[in-house]
Amino acid sequence: MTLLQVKGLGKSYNSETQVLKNVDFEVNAGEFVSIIGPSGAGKSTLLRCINRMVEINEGKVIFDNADVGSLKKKELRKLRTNIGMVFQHYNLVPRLTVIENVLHGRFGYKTTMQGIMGRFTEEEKEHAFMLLKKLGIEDHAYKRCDQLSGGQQQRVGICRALIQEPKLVLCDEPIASLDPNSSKVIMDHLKSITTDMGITCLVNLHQVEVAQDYSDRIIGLRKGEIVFDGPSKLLHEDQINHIYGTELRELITV
Amino acid sequence: MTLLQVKGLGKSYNSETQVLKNVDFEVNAGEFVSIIGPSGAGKSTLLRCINRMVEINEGKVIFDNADVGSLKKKELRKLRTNIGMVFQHYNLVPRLTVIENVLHGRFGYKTTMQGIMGRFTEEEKEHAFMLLKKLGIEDHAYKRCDQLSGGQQQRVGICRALIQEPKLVLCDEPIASLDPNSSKVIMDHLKSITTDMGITCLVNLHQVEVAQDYSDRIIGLRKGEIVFDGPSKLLHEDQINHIYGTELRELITV
Amino acid sequence: MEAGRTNDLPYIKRTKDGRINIKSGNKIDLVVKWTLIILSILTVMAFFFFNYIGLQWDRAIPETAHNLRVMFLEPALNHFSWGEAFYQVGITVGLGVLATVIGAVIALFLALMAAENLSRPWISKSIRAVVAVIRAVPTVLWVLIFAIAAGLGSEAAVLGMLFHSTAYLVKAFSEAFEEVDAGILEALRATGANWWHVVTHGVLPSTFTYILSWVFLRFEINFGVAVAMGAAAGAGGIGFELFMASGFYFDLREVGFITYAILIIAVVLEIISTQLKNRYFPASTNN
Amino acid sequence: MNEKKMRKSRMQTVVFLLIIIIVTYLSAAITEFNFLDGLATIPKALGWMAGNLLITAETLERLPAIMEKLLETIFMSIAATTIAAILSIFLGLMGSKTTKVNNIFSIFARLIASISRNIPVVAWSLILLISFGQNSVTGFLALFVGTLGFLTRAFIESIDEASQDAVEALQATGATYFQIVNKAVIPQSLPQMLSWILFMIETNIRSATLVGILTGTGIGYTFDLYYKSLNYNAVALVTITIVIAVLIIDSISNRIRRVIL
Amino acid sequence: ACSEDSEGAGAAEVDDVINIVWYPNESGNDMKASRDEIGRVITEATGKEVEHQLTTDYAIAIETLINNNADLAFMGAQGYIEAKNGNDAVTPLVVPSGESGTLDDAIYYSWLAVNVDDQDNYKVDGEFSLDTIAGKNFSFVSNSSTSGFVVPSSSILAHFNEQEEYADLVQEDLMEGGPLFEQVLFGGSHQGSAVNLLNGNADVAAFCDTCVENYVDVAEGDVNTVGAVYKVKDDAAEPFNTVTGKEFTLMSVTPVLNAPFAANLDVLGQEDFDTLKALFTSDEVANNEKIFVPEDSGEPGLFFKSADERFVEAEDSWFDPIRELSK
Ligand SMILES: Nc1ncnc2c1ncn2[C@@H]1O[C@H](COP(=O)(O)OP(=O)(O)OP(=O)(O)O)[C@@H](O)[C@H]1O
Ligand SMILES: Nc1ncnc2c1ncn2[C@@H]1O[C@H](COP(=O)(O)OP(=O)(O)OP(=O)(O)O)[C@@H](O)[C@H]1O
Ligand SMILES: [Mg+2]
Ligand SMILES: [Mg+2]
Repeated sequence: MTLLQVKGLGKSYNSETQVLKNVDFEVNAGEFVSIIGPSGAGKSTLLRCINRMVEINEGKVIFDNADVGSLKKKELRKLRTNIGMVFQHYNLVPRLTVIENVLHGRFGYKTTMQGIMGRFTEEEKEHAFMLLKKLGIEDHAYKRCDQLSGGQQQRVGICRALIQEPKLVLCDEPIASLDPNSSKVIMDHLKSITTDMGITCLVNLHQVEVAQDYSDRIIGLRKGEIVFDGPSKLLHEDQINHIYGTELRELITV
Repeated sequence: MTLLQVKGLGKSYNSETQVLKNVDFEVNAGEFVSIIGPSGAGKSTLLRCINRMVEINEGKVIFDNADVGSLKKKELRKLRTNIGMVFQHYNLVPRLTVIENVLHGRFGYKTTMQGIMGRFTEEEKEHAFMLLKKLGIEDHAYKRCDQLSGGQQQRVGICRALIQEPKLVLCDEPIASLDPNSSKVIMDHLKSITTDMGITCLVNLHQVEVAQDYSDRIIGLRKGEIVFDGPSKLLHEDQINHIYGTELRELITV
Repeated sequence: MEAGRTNDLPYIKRTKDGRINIKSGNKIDLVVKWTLIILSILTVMAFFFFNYIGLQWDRAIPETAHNLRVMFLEPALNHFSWGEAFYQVGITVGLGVLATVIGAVIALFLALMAAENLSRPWISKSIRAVVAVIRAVPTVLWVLIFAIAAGLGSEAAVLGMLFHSTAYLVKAFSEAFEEVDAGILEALRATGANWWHVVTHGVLPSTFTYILSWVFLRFEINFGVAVAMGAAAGAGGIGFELFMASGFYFDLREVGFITYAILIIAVVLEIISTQLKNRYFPASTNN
Repeated sequence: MNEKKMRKSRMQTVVFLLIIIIVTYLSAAITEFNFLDGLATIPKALGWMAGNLLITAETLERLPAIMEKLLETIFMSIAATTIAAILSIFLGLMGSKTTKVNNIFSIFARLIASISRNIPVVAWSLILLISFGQNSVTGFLALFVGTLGFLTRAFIESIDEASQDAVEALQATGATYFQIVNKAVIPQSLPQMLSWILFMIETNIRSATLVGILTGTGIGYTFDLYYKSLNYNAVALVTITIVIAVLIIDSISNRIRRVIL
Repeated sequence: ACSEDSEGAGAAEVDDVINIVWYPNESGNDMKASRDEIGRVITEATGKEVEHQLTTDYAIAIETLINNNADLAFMGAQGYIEAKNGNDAVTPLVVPSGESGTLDDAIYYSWLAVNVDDQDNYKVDGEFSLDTIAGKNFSFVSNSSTSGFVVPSSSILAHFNEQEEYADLVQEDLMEGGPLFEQVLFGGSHQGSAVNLLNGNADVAAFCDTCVENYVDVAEGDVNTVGAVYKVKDDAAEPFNTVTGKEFTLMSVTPVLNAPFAANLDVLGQEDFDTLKALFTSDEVANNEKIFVPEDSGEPGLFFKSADERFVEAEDSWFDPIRELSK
């Protein structure tokens, strides 16, 4: 079943440079897709077009049969509740507790007043704890987020995305700021989201080897165009070189 | 020839915990020695004891036949001019130019007045440029340091240490903040300092594999005690596990 | 430049006399340098521009020294009692509190509209412009206007102080809001949160300590202003006594006493505000 | 860490808000402040402004005299700020944790800052007026003292903020105290300091109005004279010149700030 | 503090609080007893609470009355005239009389004084001459003060305007150093102006007799005549305590109309106005020793009694002579 369709997507922030050009792909429900490409290729922009954090210039994004580009404000909020997002720098509110940050994922379901007052139902809170437990950070639930290590913070970020009960999770370089151990933990969790919970994952990655290890399918982006799209095992040395230009990567490429 | 002798060195910042315990080792002129060990083992403290950036509590540090612990203020300045230091966060003055930062390394040879007026001789300036060229960043000489990438900044840091014309260079995790490519460049440069210029290098590292690749000798520190001291090639899996506790490192250990 | 040097390298900049330059001469250094030079010149000029009529240095300096000694070493109360003094100080503090609290509440809403990352450009720009003008009008004028039009009393003092207080805080708050990590706002918006959700759960928690610091700083300023304005607006307070003691009775001992009172209050307020900040809103907790 | 603790921190916020509400209420009580009365006077005040603060052609004739006074005030503020800044740098270096020579000097510097800052500029004006009389020097000194305290505190913060890293690195090269201050601390904190100086000049021009009223100097005195002769047209003109001067200086310093920070 | 009087100028309502505004001269603590006593008798007569509004500034006091924010003000003749110009509802209530108990001698005196030791500098051929004050440091009281600015400045102008050099001089020129004087100070109060003279900040000062009465004695000559020398009492209260024993002499003496209590009829209401007029002019008040302090008691006060002093009614036209001066 096709969950997401991107058709002829084009995007430019200013008149000079076209960041995305005629991007076409489809993602099926339950897939784990990695997007790789050099810095500035447009990976982040592509993800942001999908939940319309940036406006779409050309082409269409169809998510769950809705044309994302044409949604009204209310409908857009509704759409976003169905798409979780995980960021490189976690983007948690540092002064609030872990559990508060996780519950922020429920705002899409709240009226303004409920949201301002911070009214959350018991079920929501229990759900939050359940997720924290699943990601192994239930002990820190009442700590302020700025007291956690990067890996722990990223797990909070994942919880916040999951409590939205999304159909799709977008991850923008979720492990770029993490040390090797934490990176593994996070990637394992993301993988299990797809396998255990059946949620589709679209992940931007810098580390080619990690992408190959974890994902079903890899999309290679270069200068705003898709230059590779296929199963991970078909991504070979020369394709990688094509994606990243001709530079050979030295030392520590992982 | 023994350049540095550390005898029964002990250090504690407060009465509770002993950071270094009875540390004993010698370094010969021209050696490239890496110090590895888990976070908090006392690696940074050990380096700082050598040029007495922190006071020594017990034992002795003998550098170039001088007892570091008993030096007067003036002599200490003299000692420090003979020991260059390279930091994890480069520790440059961000608003000054590259060349100015490099020349800071000459302060040890100046009177207060000369230093305040910023009087440097033409030879010193040419030497500075020579070093910048050697490390391949002469093009950036007039840029402000905060406009450089991490790897470039670290090279400025190395130039600053080298212009001191030191006998020993201490490096405290010189590549911990750098990306893989820059790391390689920096490690190559450090290595060449020893091989080409004959300057002794003592480097704190987190990356075991890098330490093994580059150094003649590795010292393993754990909880303030030396638990390994020997040629790199003798450091095996079980010793590494001993140094870092029993945790097995997973994913991306480099 | 390339003064016949054989080993000259293209990346080395030299001064006219052939010495190697180590300053970059970039825009920032240049601006800093010229700002400092111009300020120095203006300062020197200022002393030629001053009017020195009636100034007798030889008399003024020893007299000031003597006066300061009398004030600070022999403070005394002559025209009113300790109880009265407490009451008057209370009034001044009260004026400061009112102007600060009311100002902060109003400023909070205006600042949300003035912050570029939370508002539309034209709203933000117009609020900024209005606020800049209000800030430029001296507080004393506001107070006098209200004293004249609204009558002597605390309303005039507080309202007069309120204008500047609010405008100042709007600027401070909106700058704090703008510094909130764009990622946090983005993350909350991505969950489907609306503007109010983002403000109450993202912006305010992230900036609360800044806001509080600014409010306390402004309170210190307002206390100082209240000393002056309480008297001018007929709201009383320790400032009126200070004015009478120095301008009417010429009683240095009493001026000294009042100065001590103000100083002590100011220091106590500072301590309280630091304590409150540390206690309720530490920058980071360590547990 | 548990839910209790979180509740407690919620409680603390509530207690804090309560304290503020109570303090505000007490303040209103002691000053006999009535917010609604106050609100009701705003239209009246605006009406009064519209009716009285009009610039007439006749008042414009006074412009040259006013400009001269304004210039005096601007000079006074700049001179007071610059000279205070020079002293504040030394006090700041003495007071900062990073660069302090010893604790006694540090406490001394902070004490001076605290005293001169916490005694309001009004008090300084009145105190200085007694012995210096009515001239620019009195106004200058009153502004100077207040500025000294404020800048010292701001400078201490700027110096503390300047990264300790570079200081450590210079220590390791064998540099002396003055070399470190001059080459590592000052270059890092200078833009921040300059920004504070610019801020203070602007603030001082505004407070020079009040100081002028009290000490009989500069534009403040002119303001006071017209106002006391109930010549509100001239008051309006004086105010506008002040506003324009402040806005101009504000925008110049913003521009400078944008470049240097 | 201010009550329901916020309806906008011209349409104020009568309320049950009577606000009295006092000039800085009368805002001192030593006058508190007198102020409170006046408040007390008003409360007694009208049943309304009295609030005293002390000021640091003449203009504020005047504007407060103009803008319907006070019921009564005790203000100088000039202040009254300005208030009347600003709001026609301002009406004189009573004026303290002279010794005779009538309006005829309801005057006090505006002085120009110099320090005794310097008096020869101000004489031409043995006579005091205003010519000598050009270029000196001069101290006025406040530019809204009758006897401390309007009267002395008009006599100074009258004198200098006849000379070619100063023919264009106007009142405003006297407010700042330059045109005529080297420097112009404002004492803020009569006491302040006198102290400016005595402590050397000013060479010549303008102030009035009654305001300094409490602090000085005649040492030589007749009261209120040119050339009379006054000496500050040894036990003079502040602000004179720093200049005790100093002497000044009068180089010019000009009579000034007494300061009225002025009422704002819109705020006070005709009824209370009449009540208060009856109250103030009554013998009871005239004999109240806290209001009219016996001159020989040595107590400070607002008004003094040496013979038949009392409050008497005055019409607006009575102030016309002062109006003429400030034109
Ligand atoms: N908000 C923006 N306004 C203008 N240009 C932008 C904006 N965001 C990104 N760009 C530009 O769009 C291009 C693609 O940016 P994008 O962040 O999508 O790349 P990326 O592949 O995510 O790179 P990285 O790996 O560095 O994150 C870049 O040239 C960038 O400068
Ligand atoms: N200035 C200091 N004051 C007090 N304790 C300190 C100080 N510096 C370090 N310590 C303590 O000394 C111990 C050793 O610290 P050190 O920085 O030497 O470790 P390290 O091996 O360099 O660790 P890392 O790999 O994290 O840099 C730690 O427990 C640390 O908390
Ligand atoms: Mg990106
Ligand atoms: Mg370390």
